[in-house]
Amino acid sequence: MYNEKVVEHFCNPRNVGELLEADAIGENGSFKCGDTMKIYLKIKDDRIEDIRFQTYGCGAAIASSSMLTEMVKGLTIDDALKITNQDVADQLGGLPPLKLHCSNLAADALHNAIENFRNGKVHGESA
Amino acid sequence: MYNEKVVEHFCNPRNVGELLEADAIGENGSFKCGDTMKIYLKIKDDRIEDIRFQTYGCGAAIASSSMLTEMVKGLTIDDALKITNQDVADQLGGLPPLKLHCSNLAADALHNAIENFRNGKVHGESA
Amino acid sequence: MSRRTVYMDHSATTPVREEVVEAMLPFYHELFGNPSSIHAPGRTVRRAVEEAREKTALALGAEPGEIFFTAGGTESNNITLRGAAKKRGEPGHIITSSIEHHAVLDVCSELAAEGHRVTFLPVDQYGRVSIDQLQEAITPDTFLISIMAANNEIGTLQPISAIGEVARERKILFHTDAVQIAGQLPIDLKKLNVDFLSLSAHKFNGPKGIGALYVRKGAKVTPLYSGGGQERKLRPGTENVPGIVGLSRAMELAVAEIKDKKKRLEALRYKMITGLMAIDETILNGHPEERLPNNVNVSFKHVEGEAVLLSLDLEGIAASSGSACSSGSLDPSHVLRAIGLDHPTAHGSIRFSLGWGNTEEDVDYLLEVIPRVVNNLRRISPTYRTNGSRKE
Amino acid sequence: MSRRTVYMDHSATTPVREEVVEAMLPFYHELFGNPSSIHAPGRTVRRAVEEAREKTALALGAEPGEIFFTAGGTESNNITLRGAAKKRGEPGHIITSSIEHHAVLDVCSELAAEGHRVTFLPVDQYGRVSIDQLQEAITPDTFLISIMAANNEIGTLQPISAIGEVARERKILFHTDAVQIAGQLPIDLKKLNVDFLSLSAHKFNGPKGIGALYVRKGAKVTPLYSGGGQERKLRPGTENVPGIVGLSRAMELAVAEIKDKKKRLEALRYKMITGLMAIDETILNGHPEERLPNNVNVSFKHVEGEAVLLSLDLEGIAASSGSACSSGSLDPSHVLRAIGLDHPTAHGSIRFSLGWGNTEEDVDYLLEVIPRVVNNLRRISPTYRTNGSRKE
Ligand SMILES: Cc1ncc(COP(=O)(O)O)c(C=O)c1O
Ligand SMILES: Cc1ncc(COP(=O)(O)O)c(C=O)c1O
Repeated sequence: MYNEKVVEHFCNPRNVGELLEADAIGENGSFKCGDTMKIYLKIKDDRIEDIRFQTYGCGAAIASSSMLTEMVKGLTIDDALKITNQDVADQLGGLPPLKLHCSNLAADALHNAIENFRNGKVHGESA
Repeated sequence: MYNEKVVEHFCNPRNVGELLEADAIGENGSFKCGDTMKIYLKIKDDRIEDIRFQTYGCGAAIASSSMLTEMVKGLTIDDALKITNQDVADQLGGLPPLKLHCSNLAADALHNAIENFRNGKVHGESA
Repeated sequence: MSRRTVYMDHSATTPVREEVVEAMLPFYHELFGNPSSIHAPGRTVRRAVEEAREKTALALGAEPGEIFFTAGGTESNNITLRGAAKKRGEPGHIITSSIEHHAVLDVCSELAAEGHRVTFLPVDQYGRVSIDQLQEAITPDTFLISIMAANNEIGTLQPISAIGEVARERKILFHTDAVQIAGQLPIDLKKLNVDFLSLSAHKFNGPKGIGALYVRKGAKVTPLYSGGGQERKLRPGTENVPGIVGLSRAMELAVAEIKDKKKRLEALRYKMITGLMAIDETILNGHPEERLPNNVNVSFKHVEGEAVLLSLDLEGIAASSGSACSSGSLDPSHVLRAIGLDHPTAHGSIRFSLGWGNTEEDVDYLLEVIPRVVNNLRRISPTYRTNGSRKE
Repeated sequence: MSRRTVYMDHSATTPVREEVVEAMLPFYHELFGNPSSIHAPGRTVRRAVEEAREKTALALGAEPGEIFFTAGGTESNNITLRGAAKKRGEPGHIITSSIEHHAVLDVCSELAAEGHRVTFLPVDQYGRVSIDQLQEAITPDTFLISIMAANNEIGTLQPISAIGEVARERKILFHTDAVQIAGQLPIDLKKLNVDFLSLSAHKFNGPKGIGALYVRKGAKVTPLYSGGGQERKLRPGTENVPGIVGLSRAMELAVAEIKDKKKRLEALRYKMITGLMAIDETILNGHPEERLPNNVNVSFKHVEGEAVLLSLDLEGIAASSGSACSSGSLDPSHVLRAIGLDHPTAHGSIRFSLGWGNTEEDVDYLLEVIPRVVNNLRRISPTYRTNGSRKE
């Protein structure tokens, strides 16, 4: 069902956990499949210095969370904002059509975190 | 489908053909399956001295024609009239339910022949 | 015991080829998973099912997405006809022929009883429908034409290509029951305007209980069953995986060998027809040329078909009088009546259907046996001599 | 590669036993005739089909005339429900449960859309319907009750015997989907007041694509398909002979071993449940006692079922989250919602279903692997620690 790259990220997810002194925290949840994701950012000079995630979700959700964190680490937040869900899925070498929406969690949670940061908050409304 | 006795009579039908100087000829046909049968009788002192048949029909029709001729040869016509289609089927050791009506030709054709004889005719109306 | 066993009833069903059984066997034990399961044992099997779909599509000139697996020809026909009527919702008009298999004919009769109008097109003496009569039968509410590609009793081929053109022009869905033709003659759905096509694996050396329905992209029927979402909801239920694999393998083999087989069977057929017609008062039923390569259907006058079958059976020869399904019935077949045979001639009809494994020796044996069989029965028959034919 | 391959998804499908394949094989080649043909090759096969019917009947405490072969559980369910509604003709009332398989549930929803009224009985936290609620639901126009014998996801057994008594008393037809129970627990139709019972061979080590429908003598439905007269017109189409033979052989074997298998699986089940419940924040779904001997269904909180399945799959363990059919879907299963699970708990549910071939070593292996799998996923989960659970 999943390709090798997805499975590899699922088995060995990068950047898992919390950042205790995060500059921003983003969240996203899918009501449809119940998945939820949290992104923790350490930002210095508008650049993502460190990133961690926590995901409750299926294989696709976990692998795309992991992939996203790899993709944006070190980027400026402007560049990070340009990364779309599709980019993450592409970088994973594709996902089953039915699972595409699960991968949408990740970039959206990141965008939410950056938004919070720009609004001068650590947490968004929902937290 | 058919038991051995039926098959044996089908393969080696007894008393096949015509009697050129028949005292009575009986006929019967089934409109449903298209079968037709002809019985030729030689009667002496109210006793069936000789009998022949011709049948256009399925295996059951042919076998029961053959069996009937065996059963009635030598009987008085009174006794012959007592023979029913069921008797013929029983004597054959049974017939498939769907084929029972095909065996009904035989006794009916015999009864027709005897009726013609009693009415003083060789052939019935239809001939 | 008969000296030889000769199976000449391939239109009723066929033996499954060794290669086909071999292709199926792994899916009983090692690869037994449910294709809907997401774990490895399931995914392997899903791949096999989709490969089978691709193979089947390829053999027919279709797209994989246009192939749906069913439990057989009867189901494919029912899904199409009843499904199209269900989809339409309101009463409409259906055109079919008077010589369809019961799995089309009886559905049409039921749909008529439910309020649809059905035209049962007549056929000529050879069993062909007329394009003119088809054209004339069309009304503004005609939503479906169902005409079989080849008849199962007399083997007559219908002008499917021409019917398809009419259907396309008039924007009417066209279904063809291709159960008898599939694997016998090439089918190229890219070239034919057919919206639905039914086939059944056991007619071309595949297993029983599995069939396929081709549904042209864009053509739609309402499914008859509900359940899991298998076969894109058109036919839910856990897939008959060995059957699906078997069907596709049988199809692949049949199509690869179709030309050779056609040539071989047509030669046997020619020999058989020539031999059988040498028996007096014998007529050939069906079209002289436009017929299935494997079909021989003759009527021996003055004898009844079942009695001939029984005699042949005792000699080790398996044939059929009319369709296998109607053998349990007593009425002469609707097909033989539709081509104008009188009752006794229809009753004396025998179908020999050749197939994989039949040899010239089989035909020789049949031609040796059959005159004796027919003669013995005619000797008993009350109509033979009274018809002015030769006396004993 | 994983160290071991452990199949624990027998409720999705099962491997076909060697004895069953052996029983089927002759019917592909040597005995390939069409049972409707009157010649010897056909008659031999007809006998085999009728013997299979007798065997199947015997295993269920039924009469051979009450057994009809179908293409599977989905078809048996559809024939009964749609066929009973078709027979009735006018709108009426149907009672079913809210945890039926889609092949009952979705048919009921469609019948509701067509004008019938349907009561979907609720179930308690264990998944059992209540006889009182059943009694209350009955109205004068209730013509059919359809309640499954055992649930395919959580394994809960329904009080079929008591439901049958209510149905008989109120003169209502009673259908039970016995797809999961057949071959697992004894069924004696002489003692149960069941009018229709569905089963599917591939759930008890028989082949896919073949099922049976028991129809009590006197109970009637209108057939959905037309065609040849096979299966006394209830399910026309050339019989899937190898399938029929396989089903009856699998049934015969299962019934002969049913007691031993039950004991063995219940012991494994006990060990598994004990082991799994040792993982914190794990709950058992379904009834603690009134459940299939082979069913274990648990929810691991804070993790999502598909991720667990995927991890297990990588360790060589095949299980399922909810029914195999709904694995393609994203919504949590209707069964788990009906027993009152919240979304996350439903999403974290895993079904392990034991079967023929599973050993104690399989269970040991699972119990060794699963804590690590669950822990790894919980480590990633945002809800695990915020729920007051142990920190990393
Ligand atoms: C022309 C035709 N259509 C449909 C069928 C039905 O196919 P099946 O018996 O496999 O359902 C048959 C064979 O019996 C057939 O010859
Ligand atoms: C309870 C139940 N009913 C019906 C079915 C459908 O059976 P099949 O897939 O063989 O048609 C299944 C299995 O999928 C089931 O578990």
